[in-house]
Amino acid sequence: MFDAPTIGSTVELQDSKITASGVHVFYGDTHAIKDVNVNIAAKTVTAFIGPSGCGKSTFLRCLNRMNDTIDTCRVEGNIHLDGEDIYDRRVDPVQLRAKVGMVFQKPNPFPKSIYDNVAYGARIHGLARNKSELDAIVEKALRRAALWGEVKDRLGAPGTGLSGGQQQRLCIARAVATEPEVLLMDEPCSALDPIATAQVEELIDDLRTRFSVVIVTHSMQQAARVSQKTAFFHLGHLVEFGDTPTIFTNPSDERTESYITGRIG
Amino acid sequence: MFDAPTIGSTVELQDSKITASGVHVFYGDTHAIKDVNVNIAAKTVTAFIGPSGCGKSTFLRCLNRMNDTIDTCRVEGNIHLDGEDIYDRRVDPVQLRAKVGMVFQKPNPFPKSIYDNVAYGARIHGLARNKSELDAIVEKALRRAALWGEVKDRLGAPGTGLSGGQQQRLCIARAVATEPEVLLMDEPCSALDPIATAQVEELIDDLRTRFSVVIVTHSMQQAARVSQKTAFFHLGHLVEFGDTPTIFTNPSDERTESYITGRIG
Amino acid sequence: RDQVQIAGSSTVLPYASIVAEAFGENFDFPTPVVESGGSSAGLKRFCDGVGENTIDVANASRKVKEKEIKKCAENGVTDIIEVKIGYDGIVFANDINGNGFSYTPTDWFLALSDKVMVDGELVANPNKTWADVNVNFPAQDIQAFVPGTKHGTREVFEDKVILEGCEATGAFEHILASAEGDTAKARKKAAEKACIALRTDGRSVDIDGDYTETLARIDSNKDGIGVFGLAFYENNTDKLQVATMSGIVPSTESIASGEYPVSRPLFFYVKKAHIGVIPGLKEYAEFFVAEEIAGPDGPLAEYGLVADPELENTQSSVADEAILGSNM
Amino acid sequence: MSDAKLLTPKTSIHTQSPRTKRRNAAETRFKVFGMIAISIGLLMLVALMGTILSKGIGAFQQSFITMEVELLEAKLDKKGNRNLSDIKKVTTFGYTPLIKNAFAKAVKDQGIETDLKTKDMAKMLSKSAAAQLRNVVIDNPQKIGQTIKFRFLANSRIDGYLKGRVSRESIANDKNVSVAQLDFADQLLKAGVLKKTFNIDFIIGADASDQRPEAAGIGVAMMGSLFMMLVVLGLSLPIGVAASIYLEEFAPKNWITDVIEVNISNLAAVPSIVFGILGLAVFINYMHLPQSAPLVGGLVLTLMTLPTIIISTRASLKSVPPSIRDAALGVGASKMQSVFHHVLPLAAPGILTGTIIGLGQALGETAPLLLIGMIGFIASNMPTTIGEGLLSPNSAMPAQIYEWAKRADPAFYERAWGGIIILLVFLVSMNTLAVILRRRFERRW
Amino acid sequence: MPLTWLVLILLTLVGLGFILGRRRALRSANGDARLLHSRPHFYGANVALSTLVPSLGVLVIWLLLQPVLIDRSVSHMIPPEMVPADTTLGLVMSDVRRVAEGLDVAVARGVMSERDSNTLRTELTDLRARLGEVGVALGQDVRPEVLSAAQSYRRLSHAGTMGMTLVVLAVAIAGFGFSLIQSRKEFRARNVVERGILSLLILAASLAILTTVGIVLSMLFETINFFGLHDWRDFFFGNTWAPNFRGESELSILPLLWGTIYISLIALFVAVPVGLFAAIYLSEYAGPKTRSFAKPLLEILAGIPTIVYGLFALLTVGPMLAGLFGQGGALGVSWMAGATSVLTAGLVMGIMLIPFVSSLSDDIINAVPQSMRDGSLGLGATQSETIRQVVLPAALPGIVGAVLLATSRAVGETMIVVMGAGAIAKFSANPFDSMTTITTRIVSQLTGDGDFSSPETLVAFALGLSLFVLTLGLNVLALYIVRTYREQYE
Ligand SMILES: Nc1ncnc2c1ncn2[C@@H]1O[C@H](COP(=O)(O)OP(=O)(O)OP(=O)(O)O)[C@@H](O)[C@H]1O
Ligand SMILES: Nc1ncnc2c1ncn2[C@@H]1O[C@H](COP(=O)(O)OP(=O)(O)OP(=O)(O)O)[C@@H](O)[C@H]1O
Ligand SMILES: [Mg+2]
Ligand SMILES: [Mg+2]
Ligand SMILES: O=P([O-])([O-])[O-]
Repeated sequence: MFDAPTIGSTVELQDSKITASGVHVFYGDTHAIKDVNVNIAAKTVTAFIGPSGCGKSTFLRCLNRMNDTIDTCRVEGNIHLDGEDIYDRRVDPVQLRAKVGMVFQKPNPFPKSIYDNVAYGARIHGLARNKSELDAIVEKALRRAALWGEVKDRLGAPGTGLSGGQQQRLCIARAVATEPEVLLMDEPCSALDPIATAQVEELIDDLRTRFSVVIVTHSMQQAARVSQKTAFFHLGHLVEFGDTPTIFTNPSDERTESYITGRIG
Repeated sequence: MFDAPTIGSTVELQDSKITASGVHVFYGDTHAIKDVNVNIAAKTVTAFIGPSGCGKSTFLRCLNRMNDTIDTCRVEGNIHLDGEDIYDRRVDPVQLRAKVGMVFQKPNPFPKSIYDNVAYGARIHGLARNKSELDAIVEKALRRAALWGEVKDRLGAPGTGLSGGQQQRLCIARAVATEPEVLLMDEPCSALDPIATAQVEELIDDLRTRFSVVIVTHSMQQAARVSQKTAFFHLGHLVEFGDTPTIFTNPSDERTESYITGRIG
Repeated sequence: RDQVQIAGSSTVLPYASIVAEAFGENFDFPTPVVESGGSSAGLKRFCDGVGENTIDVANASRKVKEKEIKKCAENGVTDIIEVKIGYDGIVFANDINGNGFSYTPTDWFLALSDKVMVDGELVANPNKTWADVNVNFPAQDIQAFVPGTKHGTREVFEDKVILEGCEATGAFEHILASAEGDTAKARKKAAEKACIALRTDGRSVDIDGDYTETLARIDSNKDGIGVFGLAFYENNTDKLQVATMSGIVPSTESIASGEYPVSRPLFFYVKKAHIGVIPGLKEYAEFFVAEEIAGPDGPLAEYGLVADPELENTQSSVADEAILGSNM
Repeated sequence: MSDAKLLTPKTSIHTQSPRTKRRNAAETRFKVFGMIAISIGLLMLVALMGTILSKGIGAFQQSFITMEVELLEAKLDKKGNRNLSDIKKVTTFGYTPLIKNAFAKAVKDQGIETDLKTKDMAKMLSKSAAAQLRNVVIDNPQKIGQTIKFRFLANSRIDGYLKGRVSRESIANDKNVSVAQLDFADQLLKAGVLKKTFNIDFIIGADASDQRPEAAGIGVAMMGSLFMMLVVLGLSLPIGVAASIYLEEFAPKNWITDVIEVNISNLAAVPSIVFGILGLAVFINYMHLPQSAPLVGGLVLTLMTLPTIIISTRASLKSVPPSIRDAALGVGASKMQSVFHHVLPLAAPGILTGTIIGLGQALGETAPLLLIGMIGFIASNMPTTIGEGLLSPNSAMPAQIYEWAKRADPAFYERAWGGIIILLVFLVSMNTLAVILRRRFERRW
Repeated sequence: MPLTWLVLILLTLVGLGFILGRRRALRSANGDARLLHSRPHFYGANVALSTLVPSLGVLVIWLLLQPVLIDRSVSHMIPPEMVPADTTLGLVMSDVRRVAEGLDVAVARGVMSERDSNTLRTELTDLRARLGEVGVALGQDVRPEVLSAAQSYRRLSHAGTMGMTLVVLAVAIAGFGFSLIQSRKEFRARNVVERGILSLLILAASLAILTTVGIVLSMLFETINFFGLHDWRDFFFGNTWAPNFRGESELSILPLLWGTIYISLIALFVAVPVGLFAAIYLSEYAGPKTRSFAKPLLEILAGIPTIVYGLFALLTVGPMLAGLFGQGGALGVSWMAGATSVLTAGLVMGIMLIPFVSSLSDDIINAVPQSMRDGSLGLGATQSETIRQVVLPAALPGIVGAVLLATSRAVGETMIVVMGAGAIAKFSANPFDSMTTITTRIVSQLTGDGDFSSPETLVAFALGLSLFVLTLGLNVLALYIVRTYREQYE
């Protein structure tokens, strides 16, 4: 069930891009994240693993303040991006999210055409000077998300009329098109076949050369393949955080070991 | 990337539960399913595999006429359940769907409490005579979907407030609670961690003793683990259909081979 | 603002609009704007103050009340010219194919009053058909459509018909005898109030709308008898037959001569402060009461207005801009 | 899941269990209820439309009498110097003899035999005839002395006779028309002097006084309504949508927004006449806007329509799934952008529905207009500029209809229904635009 | 004319500002929009808004103030003896304004030269006649003081207009310049513009509050007057409504309230089921064709003038009901005395309200995501079960809003009640009785013939205010229901 990591173990780690310390998250009275401290390094892929419902998505959403949109959600603690507190009152969450992009767990394409879905971010951020540049951005993003071949003949068709896996890749393309500095991906390959998964993993590896990527995944193999750092969550706690090879080969916490060997879920 | 099948290869096949012949599906002008012929045997787990966007979900939705709800979708060909044409004009799709249940690719819990989500099917089909029977049904379904432990203290909380994987298991529990004769599961484990996946696979194996299960999956390992029959779809065609061990070890079509060995996606 | 602005009584409205239209045709001034909305609302806006954003003329189907004059004065509206334009005849009519009636006030009192005298006792009105009221009448169900309490016509109907009938049947004395009150005047007032109370069992229906509504009700209930303005009746003689009152047939002549008792005077009031400021205001007022307009052969009379026999006095008081109160 | 269940023989999907039968019966009932509901609504619409059409269609035709009138200099310009102010001194009353003469001559020319006096003949014409004549003379003084062909309206009784409303029996007690006049009308009809034709003036003309139902038109009031609707649409839609967006998407959820929310819903329940009271107090007495002006009417109706639009807009904003907002925010859109780019288009159908209903209500509203002076006899001219259209006194279609319905002459009754037809045509064209727009935004996801 | 020009110039500046702001920002980033903080059009919009909003504000204020100030200074020129006791200065001033306007028109038409207009003397010209020729009617002959006041009025207004033009342009250019200088790549234009838009949104929302304040204020004083004249105990707790010209009327709100509730309930009893079922049918069962014609057709019902419904009630529905339930009717019962009744009005009003419920609900139901329906159908639920248990709860807030709107309309309706329900205020449980409502009484007391300062008229205001408070309660209840039962999807 667990293949040895293939890449990423030898990459040099840069200084930290995001630092979270003492983060607690509450949904109403539910204490979903408990005292999490973590450093997301620049130009690194960090994997969040852990059993379903342990708080991975919740913590991920804290990193670009998407939790702001949930009324009942309350975040405590400090999260800094490039040394700046992102929960500071002067911070413009919009700018933050432009830097820290996100692919959601449930694919949520806009009820617009495929083209418009991908072009949206580029449009609002003014990444293209003209139509042909925009076309190029869209094509590149769709190619990177391994979707171009399937949709190139129907860019005008609605994004909501795609298959599950296609929607997921569309959302990846949409996020990639805006070129964020940090990309948060919540189970980006859950609906993808192995080939598409491999392509997305390639994309992630490619992104890592310039940006940081945080990826939530249930596939231990995937975590091992793409990430250099792994964080293991359990019941809202960050149980263990460290270099991916270490976590997978020599975990210090026994819960981690139980999880990666398939004993707790 | 591919483990040898562990179970299911030795099961005796029963007579066929669902037979599909010459099925074509169109979305408007798009030809999504092309001339598919397949037999789903009773008391068997059939896996549908194939690259993303190849038509697995589409075909699955044909089997209990969920495609009826998509305006642009047109189905041609014959699909028989227990020898009866399900697209016959006299057939009541409601009764059909009561027999052929479905778990969707995107978790879609109702905006109701967790309890009500699971009890929904039992209520409309009148499976419980009183509250305590209903409680029992709900608990059993949640247990089988490996969700009971996580939600037993908050059955009254809204199902939409669950994590992605929890929602997926909720939808499984919801479908299982109605006890359908055939259960169609569209990537039921995509958001689940390995332990939860194993539990759901156990459930599927258990269901097989009495019912038929059709499962769409991207994980070749999973297909090999749980299914006795496998159908490989590619670009809308049913490329190959046969016993799971045969498909995985000795595919007759080269596209199948390419796919399971990870060369086409 | 270039045009004269008029508001008030819906009873006066048709006459005022006939005059306004002719005025606009024959003068260089624009056609005045005549709003409806009722005497009360018209006078209220009239009394809102002096200035361009207030109206110049208020039409009223009754005389302005003392209290209103006081309110006016509080807002700076002091000099008011009262112009009486004629009388509005009030008639009783029912379906053209129904029975003909010739009433006396007593009949109406007995038909509609809440309480009537039976054998010297005041009892709840037992009459169901007109035959119960007057043996000469046919046995037709009593169903009357009378103006609602917001209409000035109702007041006239109460005063000149019901109250008369109340007195004539002796009910008034009976009520007065047992009326409460400290002074004779208070007792009389209480008795009057009791007299004019109409039955509420559905045989007397208040109409809050207009005569067209009354007509529609008679259309849908052939037994119904309604109260109308003379002008309205005269335009609908194909559907309505008019009843006589104490033997007199209502007409502009019989009302002008005072033979037919049920009528009320119509007025309009001019804000003197606006004369000379609002172009055409005085001309309009003079035009309105000119013989060729408001006289017995003019278009207003033709339409159903009962011309005022003393129209000349009115003409001269308009010409002199005689102010209310000063010439009384 | 018991063993018993296991052993139950497979049931066909054709044979329904009693429970399924019951459920399906319930399903059928439910659907039939839906059909019944639609049918009730449509049936009522048909009934109402049928009534309106049958009663009002006559208003679009009118009877005219054509004759040649000699514009006698001796009567119209005694001094003969064509001085306009002198010509103007001749009032409409002075024109009546010309018409009498012309009528007599026309009868003679056509060879019609009649005992009718010319005075009674002239009475068969509309009272507007003299004014029509006078206007022509004042506009073209040089025509004095010439003989010109005129088409005069017949009065309402004669018109009613041609339309079948008036008969020889029904006028027994009518002092405005006699049997002899009807006989004469028959002769005129035969001679082609009297004719019933389409009457464009009803659609474009102004109101006329109670004595001239035949001359009354709804055109000017229609312009009044048009300008009011422009004001209402121009203000209530943007303000309503803006207010809803703030309350639904931006406002912090606290008691203040609760108060505002309740407040707005409550405004919807305020009787329309109260908005008239408010309009009189604020716009006329305080802000000194002119009375009887469509601008003021539009402002009052705007206040009245706002709650409708706000309530429907908020409901539709609420119904947009949060995942759409998340998706936009996730790629770095601002809240404002996510709302304007994604949420608003998805909520557009509901917004347009609110607009349709709110504007429909505003178009048919009379009560508040009463207090700001737009009901009554307001026979102004067709506005020529936008400013005039907004500021000069005018009525509105429903007010005009309401006014006509009250008038004594039954001829107005027909016009009231005719006016309703025009109002509905106006309403339907207004709605059609919105409906087309709404169709473009409708989608399911 | 100059105002039109000024506005045109402003608009040109705004357009120009948009283009320049955009361009300048782009240039600061060397033509690469990607280096800007915000999209280029935000910079444009910033300049446009900074140009327009302050200058427009100044313009409006100036336009409001100038006449007042000029009036004040010109009115000094009117000698007090010219204002007799019976008029006010304001009226003389309106004469002055009219003359001034007349002169403007005369000059504009070329009938008079600008010089003439300033040197005119009443003794020498018949001004009234001359102005009459150009279509300006004057109420009386022009007095010399009025003329000279008018002339200085003209002078001042010309000067004022000039000043206004200058100041407004200055403000516009200042805003223009300042914001243009700001338009550099690091400037946070989007945030500024969005904050501007947000304040506009807040402004729009507060208009609703202002309206409420206005309504309450416009009724409050007369209500207080009413309670000064009439016993509040009778108003709130009496049981008779009997206004009377002689005064001492009994004016209790209770019978009217009963009528209001009764009629509204019947109307909702018709409109809510019919409307809701129609909405469900349209959005869930009907094909797109049926839907696209049936929905707009139903919406026409909301736009038919209420007077038509009133006549329909009076002439068709009333007699029909009387034919069924009246004396000698088809059913052999005699529950109904006349054609007018609570039932008549309620039924007809219900028909009018159908589209209020159906159209809005249809939109909201349509917005419920298909995946919700799929989830239910996939479990073997019938369509009606899906609708009742999944779709409707999810659409609840919108449906409650629609019902609330219908209720509001029912409470506020007059014409149908006047013609359909009769005008008798009484307590009765019999739906075949005539009754009346608060709203109709407000209208009829306000438009009646009574003394306008009598309690019989003023009671309209008290009724209005009481109704306002009552419906407020209703709305609080509705809010509570929505909060409690709302099911938020996704
Ligand atoms: N509603 C729709 N309208 C139009 N095209 C559709 C629709 N749903 C699916 N398709 C198209 O039909 C094809 C098959 O889609 P389907 O959802 O069956 O794929 P799938 O095999 O389930 O893929 P995945 O593994 O990504 O879920 C795809 O090309 C898809 O884009
Ligand atoms: N909106 C919400 N309201 C209340 N509770 C929530 C909400 N979202 C998540 N939770 C709860 O918070 C906990 C953490 O949820 P989260 O979505 O972060 O899990 P996760 O690690 O992403 O799981 P999965 O792998 O299943 O997606 C869960 O117990 C979940 O039920
Ligand atoms: Mg998650
Ligand atoms: Mg799929
Ligand atoms: O409108 P009136 O005042 O005449 O009833």
